[in-house]
Amino acid sequence: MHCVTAEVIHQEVVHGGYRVLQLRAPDLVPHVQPGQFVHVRVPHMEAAVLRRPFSVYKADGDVLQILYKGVGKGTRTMTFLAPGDTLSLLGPLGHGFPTLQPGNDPILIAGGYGMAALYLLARQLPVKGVAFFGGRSAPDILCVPEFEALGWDVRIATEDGSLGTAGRVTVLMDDWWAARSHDAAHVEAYACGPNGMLQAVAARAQQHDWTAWVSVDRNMGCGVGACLTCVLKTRTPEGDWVWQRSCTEGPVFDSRQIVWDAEGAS
Amino acid sequence: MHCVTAEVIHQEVVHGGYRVLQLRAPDLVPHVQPGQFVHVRVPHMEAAVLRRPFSVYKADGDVLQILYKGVGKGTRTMTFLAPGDTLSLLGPLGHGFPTLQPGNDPILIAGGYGMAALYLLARQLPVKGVAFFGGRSAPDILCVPEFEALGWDVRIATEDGSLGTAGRVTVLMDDWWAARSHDAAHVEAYACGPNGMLQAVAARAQQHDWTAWVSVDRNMGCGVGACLTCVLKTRTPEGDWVWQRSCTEGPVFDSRQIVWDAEGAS
Amino acid sequence: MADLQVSIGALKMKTPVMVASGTFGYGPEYAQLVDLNQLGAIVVKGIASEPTKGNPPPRTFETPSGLLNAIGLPNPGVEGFITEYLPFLRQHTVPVVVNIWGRTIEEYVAVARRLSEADGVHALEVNVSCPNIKEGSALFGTDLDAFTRVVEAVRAATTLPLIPKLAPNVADIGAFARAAENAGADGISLINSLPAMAVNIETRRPELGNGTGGLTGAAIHPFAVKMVWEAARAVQIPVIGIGGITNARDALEFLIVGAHAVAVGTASFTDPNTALDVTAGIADYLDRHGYPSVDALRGTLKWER
Amino acid sequence: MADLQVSIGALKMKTPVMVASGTFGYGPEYAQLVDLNQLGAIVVKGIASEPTKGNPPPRTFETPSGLLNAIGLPNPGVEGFITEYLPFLRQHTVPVVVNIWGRTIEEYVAVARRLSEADGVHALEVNVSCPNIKEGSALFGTDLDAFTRVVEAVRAATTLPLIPKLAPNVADIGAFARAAENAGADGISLINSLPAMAVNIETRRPELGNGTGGLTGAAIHPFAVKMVWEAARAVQIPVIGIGGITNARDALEFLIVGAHAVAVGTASFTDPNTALDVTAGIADYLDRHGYPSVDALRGTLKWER
Ligand SMILES: Cc1cc2nc3c(=O)[nH]c(=O)nc-3n(C[C@H](O)[C@H](O)[C@H](O)COP(=O)(O)OP(=O)(O)OC[C@H]3O[C@@H](n4cnc5c(N)ncnc54)[C@H](O)[C@@H]3O)c2cc1C
Ligand SMILES: Cc1cc2nc3c(=O)[nH]c(=O)nc-3n(C[C@H](O)[C@H](O)[C@H](O)COP(=O)(O)OP(=O)(O)OC[C@H]3O[C@@H](n4cnc5c(N)ncnc54)[C@H](O)[C@@H]3O)c2cc1C
Ligand SMILES: Cc1cc2nc3c(=O)[nH]c(=O)nc-3n(C[C@H](O)[C@H](O)[C@H](O)COP(=O)(O)O)c2cc1C
Ligand SMILES: Cc1cc2nc3c(=O)[nH]c(=O)nc-3n(C[C@H](O)[C@H](O)[C@H](O)COP(=O)(O)O)c2cc1C
Ligand code: FES
Ligand code: FES
Repeated sequence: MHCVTAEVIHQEVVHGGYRVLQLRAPDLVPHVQPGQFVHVRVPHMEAAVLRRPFSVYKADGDVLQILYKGVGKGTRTMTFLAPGDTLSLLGPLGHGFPTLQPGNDPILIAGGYGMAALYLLARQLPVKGVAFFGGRSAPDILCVPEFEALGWDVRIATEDGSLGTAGRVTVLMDDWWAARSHDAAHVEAYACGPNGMLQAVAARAQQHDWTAWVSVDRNMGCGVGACLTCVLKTRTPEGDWVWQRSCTEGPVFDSRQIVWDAEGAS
Repeated sequence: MHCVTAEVIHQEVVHGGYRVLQLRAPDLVPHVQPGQFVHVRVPHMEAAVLRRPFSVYKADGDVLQILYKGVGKGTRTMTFLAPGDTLSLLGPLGHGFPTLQPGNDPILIAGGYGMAALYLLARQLPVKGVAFFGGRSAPDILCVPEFEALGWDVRIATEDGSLGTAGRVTVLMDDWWAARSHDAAHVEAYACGPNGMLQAVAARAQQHDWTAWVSVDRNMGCGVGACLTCVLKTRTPEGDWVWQRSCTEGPVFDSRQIVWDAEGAS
Repeated sequence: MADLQVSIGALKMKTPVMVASGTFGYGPEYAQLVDLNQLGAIVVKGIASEPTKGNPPPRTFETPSGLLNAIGLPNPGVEGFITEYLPFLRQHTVPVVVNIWGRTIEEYVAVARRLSEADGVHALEVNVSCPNIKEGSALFGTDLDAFTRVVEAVRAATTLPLIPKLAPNVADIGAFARAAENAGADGISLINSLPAMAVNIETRRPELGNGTGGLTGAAIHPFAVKMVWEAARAVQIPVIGIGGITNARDALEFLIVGAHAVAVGTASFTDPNTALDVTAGIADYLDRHGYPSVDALRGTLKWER
Repeated sequence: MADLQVSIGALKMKTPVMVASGTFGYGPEYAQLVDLNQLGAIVVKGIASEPTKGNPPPRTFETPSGLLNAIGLPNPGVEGFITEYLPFLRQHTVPVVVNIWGRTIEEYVAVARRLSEADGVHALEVNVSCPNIKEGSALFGTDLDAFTRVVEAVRAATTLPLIPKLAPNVADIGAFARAAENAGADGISLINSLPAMAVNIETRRPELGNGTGGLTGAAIHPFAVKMVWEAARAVQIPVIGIGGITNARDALEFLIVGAHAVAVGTASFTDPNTALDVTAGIADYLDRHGYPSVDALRGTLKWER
C-alpha cells in the first residue's frame, strides 16, 4: 500500500462516455493483484474531502490504467485530466479475487466498469471459459476484443438488444447452464457489476452450487479500513451477521457470505 | 451593470508574473468608464464563495482586458484559463475617475496593477502630463510604452533601483513639484496603487493644494453595495465620519474625503 | 405548472424563495441585475431604531465553501430606511420584510412600532441572533427567557406578520421554535450565521476587524437542514429555511424537511441570480415529480425513526 | 529546531499533532502509510464496554468542504480492543489515547476501569458528544449536569489522564469546559462533529442510513476555532483543538487561540499523511518566527476586546 503522486500519461475516450486513464505509478504497479482498487484524489476539486475508488484495469511496467465513466462530480472532473497533470493515488487496496481452485471451470460475469475490473483476473486465470457481459446498450459493453484475445468466450446481452442477446446477462448464464453437461467441473464464478447483477449471480451460485466471488461497489471514505464507511452485511459461522469493510475484507467476497437484505447490501 | 458569461480569448504573460487576460464581453464593454472594475467568478474554484475584483485595463470593441498577477488562490487559478474557457463577469462596477477640470494639469501616480487601472483614464484625458510609476523592481513596472504612446511623460522609480530612479515614487513626485514653476496650473492627480502610496499622494495633495483622486483597493464581497464589506472611513461635511462603500461610492475617492487612520483605511 | 405561492401568516408570496437579510442590501443594490418582483420576498438588512456605523474592516473573510462576516449591523436607522429606501421598494410588487434588531427590548419595540405605521412593509423578521453585537443582544438568541420576552414585546407592538429569526448556536432549537410560536409569532426563520472566527497566523490577529463573526454559505447547509427539520417538527407555524443554499437542490431539502419557504443568502454574492435560478429549479422539480404546489411537497421526508 | 513536545497531564507527546478518534481506526489501518511513531498520539475509534455493530449504511456523505457521518460507533468492545489491537499498538512508541463511550454512566465507568488495568493505554478521551447514539447518550454532551456526572464518575474510576471531548452544539462552551476542569479532567478536547443532515431530493430520504449525522472537515474549521478559543479562555487545563484541520495553518490557528495540541480528523481520509505534514509545517513556522517551543506560541492571539 502506497500513497504516491502519479502523472497522467494519456487519457482517451473508449466509447459511450467511458474513458481510459493511464497513470505512471511505478511504486504501485508491481503490487497490484486482480480485483484490487486504487483511491484517487481528483485534482481541482477543492471542496471534495473524499477520494474516489477505481478498480485497476491494467497494470504493466510502470503504467497503471483505470477505465471509468463520468457519472458525478469527481468522475466528470477527471475527464479534464491531460498528460502532465498529476494526482495522488493510494493503493493498491483491498482483497482481490482468489485464484481458481485447480480443476474448477471459471466463468466471468461483468456489467459496466466490471469488465475492466475483471481484466487482470481474466488474464491471470490459468484456464479460460465463458465471459458474460451485460449492459443497458451497446456502448456499455467494453473490452470485448481484449477478453477474446485472452481466449475467453465472450457472450453479450444488452437490455435494449442493440448488441448480443436482448435482455439481462442472467438469461445468457441460465441458457449456458441449462446446456451444460451435468458432470462437468465445478463452476467458479467471478463477478463485478451492479448490485442487482451480483445478487442474481449469488442466487445462481446458491441454487447450482457454484463458488462465486463478487466484487461489490460501496461508497468509500478512507479506503484503508479506518472509517467504517464501506461496510457490507456478512454472515458469521455462528449464524449471526457482522459488518465487513469492503475496502479491506473486500471488495471481493464469497457470495454465500453476503446478507442480501435492503439494509446490508443496498 | 450586467452579469454575463464571458469567453476567454487570450491570456499572456507580460513579465514579472503579470498577465493580461482578454475576455469577450460585448454587453459590458460599451459601458466601461475609466477606473471601473469587474467582479470575476473564477472557474474551477468550487470552495470559493466570493468573486474577485479587477480593474478594467482595456475595453475596445467587444473585448475587455484585465491585467493581473497571481498572488493568492483565485488569481493563481486564473493563470490556468485558456482560450475557450468561460467565466462569469459582473460589471462594470463602481464610480470611476472624474474627468479633468478644464485648465488643470493632470498627473498620474501608479503602483503595481494601478498602471493598468489608469490606462483607460490616461487615454481619455484631454491633456497629458507626467505619469509617475513606482514598484519594487523592474518587472513591477508595466505598460510604459503604451502610456508613452498616448503622450505621457513616464517617470519611473523602483525600490531596488533596477529601473529608473532608486526609491519610492514619491521622491520623483517631490522633485517634479520642486522644479515646477509656481504659477503653473492647478494639479489634478489620479492615483492607483498600494495604500501607502495613496496616502503619500493624499499628503501631498493636502500640502500643495492639489486635487487628488485615489482608487482604493479594499476586499470585496458583493461588489454592488449590498454586503457592506468594502467600506472606507470618509469625512462628512459636518466634521463627522461615515463608512462609504468602495464598490459603489468608490473605488475612486477624493483624497481629502478619506480618513487615513489604521481602522479606516488599513 | 405547479403553484409556487406560499404564505407566512398574512404575508403572501408568489414564490417560496426569498433573499436573506444582509445579503441583498435594501433593494436598489441588485435591482439592475435581478428582477425584484420575481422574488418571493426581499428581506432587507437589519434595521435599528437609530443609525449605526457597524464594525471596523475587514468585515468578511472567505473560508472553505463559506464566508465569515462581522458587518456589525450598520444601518441608516428606522427613519433613514423609511425615507431613503421604502419609496423605492414601494415601486415594486415584491413583499418587503424588514429585519429588525435592538440592544434592548425597548429598541426592538420602537423600531417595530415605527415600521408598522409605514407604508410598504409587509412583515417583520426579528433578528435575535446576530453574533456581532456587543451590548447583550446576543443573549436574546440563546437565552430562552430573553428570547420569549423580546418576541412577546414585539408581538404586542405590531400587527404585521412577525417572524423571529433563530440563533443556531443552541442545544435545543425546538424549544426556541415553540417559544416563538407561543409568543404569537406568525412564522420563524432559521438559521442565522454560526458564530466562528479565523486567525491570520502571520499577524496572529483575527482575520475580522471585530475578532469573531458568523459563518454562512454552503459549508453550513447540512447543519441548517438539521436545524430546520427539528424546528419544523416542533411547531405548527411556518418555517423559513435559511443556510447555505446555492442551488434548487439545497432549497428543496429545506422544503422536504418541513420549511414553507427558503431564503438565499451568501450565494447571491457568488451569483446575483441564485434566488431566481433556485425558483426555476423548484418549479421544474415540482412539475417533474407531479406535485401540484410547494405546499404539497412540504414535509414529505420519508423517515420513520 | 523548536521543541515540539507538549503534555496533557501525564500524557507526554513528542509533537502536538494527534489523529482524531474515528478517523484513524485502531492503529494498523494506516500503519503501512504513516509512521505511527511520529504522531503526537493516536486516538482510537470509540470503545464501549460491549461490542457494537453501528449504523446501517450509507454511513458517510460528502458535503461542500465537509463530510457527514453516522458511523454509529461500531467497535469490538473493550475486551476485543484489548486483545485485537493493544498488542499491535504496544509495539509502537506512540502514546495511545482511547476514546470511550457508553449508554449509561455505568457503561462509561466499566470501560474506563477495564482500560486502566490494560497495558499500553496512555489516556482516555471521553466521548459525550457523539450525535449518533440513540439511548440518551447524546444528552451527556449538551446537559451540563449529566456531563458533570459522567466526567466525575469516570474520574473516580481511573488515574489515567482524562480528556472529556466536548459537544459543539451548545450555547456556552465555556460552561462545559469549566465543568470538566472542576470534575478533575486533565484536559479537554473539542470539537466533535456538528449535528447535521442531508436529504436526497429524488428519494426524499436522508442521505445517511441513520437519518442524521455529524458534520466534519474544513467546512467547520472557523466554527471550531471560535469554540476552542472560548474553551481555552475558560479553563487552565490543556485544550486539544479539533475540527477541520487540513494544513499547518489551520492547526496553528488552534494553537494561537490557546490549544496545547490539535488532532487531525477527516483530512486523513483525503491525505493519510496530513497529520505529519501538519507537524512539519508547525515546526517550520515556529523556527521561522523564532518560537522556541509550541508552548511559547500557545495563546498568543493579539486581541484585546
Ligand atoms: C471498489 C470499487 C471499484 C470501482 N471501480 C470503478 C471503475 O473501475 N470504474 C468506474 O467508472 N467506477 C468505479 N467505481 C465507482 C466509482 O468509484 C464511482 O463512480 C465514483 O466514486 C463516483 O464519483 P463521482 O464524484 O463522480 O460521483 P458523485 O456521485 O458526485 O460522488 C459523491 C460521493 O459518492 C461516492 N460514489 C458515487 N457513486 C459511487 C459508486 N458507484 N461507487 C462508490 N462510490 C460512489 C463518491 O465516491 C463520492 O464519495 C468503483 C467503486 C468501488 C467501490
Ligand atoms: C477595485 C479593485 C480593483 C482591482 N484591480 C486589480 C487589477 O486590475 N489587477 C490585479 O492584479 N489585482 C487587482 N485588484 C486586487 C485583486 O482583487 C486581488 O489581487 C485578488 O482579489 C486576490 O484574490 P486571490 O484569490 O488571488 O487572493 P486570496 O488572498 O486567496 O483571496 C482571498 C480573499 O481576499 C481578497 N483579496 C486578497 N487580496 C486582495 C486585494 N489586494 N484586494 C482586494 N481583495 C483582495 C480576495 O478577493 C478574496 O476574497 C483589485 C482590487 C480591487 C478592490
Ligand atoms: C454579509 C452578511 C450580512 C448579514 N446581515 C444580516 C442581518 O443584518 N440580519 C440578519 O438577521 N441576518 C444577517 N445575515 C445572515 C443571513 O441573513 C443568513 O441568515 C445567513 O447568511 C445564512 O444564510 P446563507 O448561508 O445562505 O448565507 C447576514 C449574512 C451575511 C453573509
Ligand atoms: C468517520 C468519523 C468517525 C468518527 N468517530 C468518532 C468516534 O468514534 N469518537 C469520537 O469522539 N469522535 C469521532 N469522530 C469525530 C472526530 O474525532 C473529530 O472530532 C471530528 O471529525 C472533527 O474533526 P475533523 O473536522 O478534523 O474531522 C468521528 C469523525 C468521523 C469523520
Ligand atoms: S472506506 Fe473506510 S473503512 Fe472502508
Ligand atoms: S463589496 Fe459588498 S458593499 Fe461593497
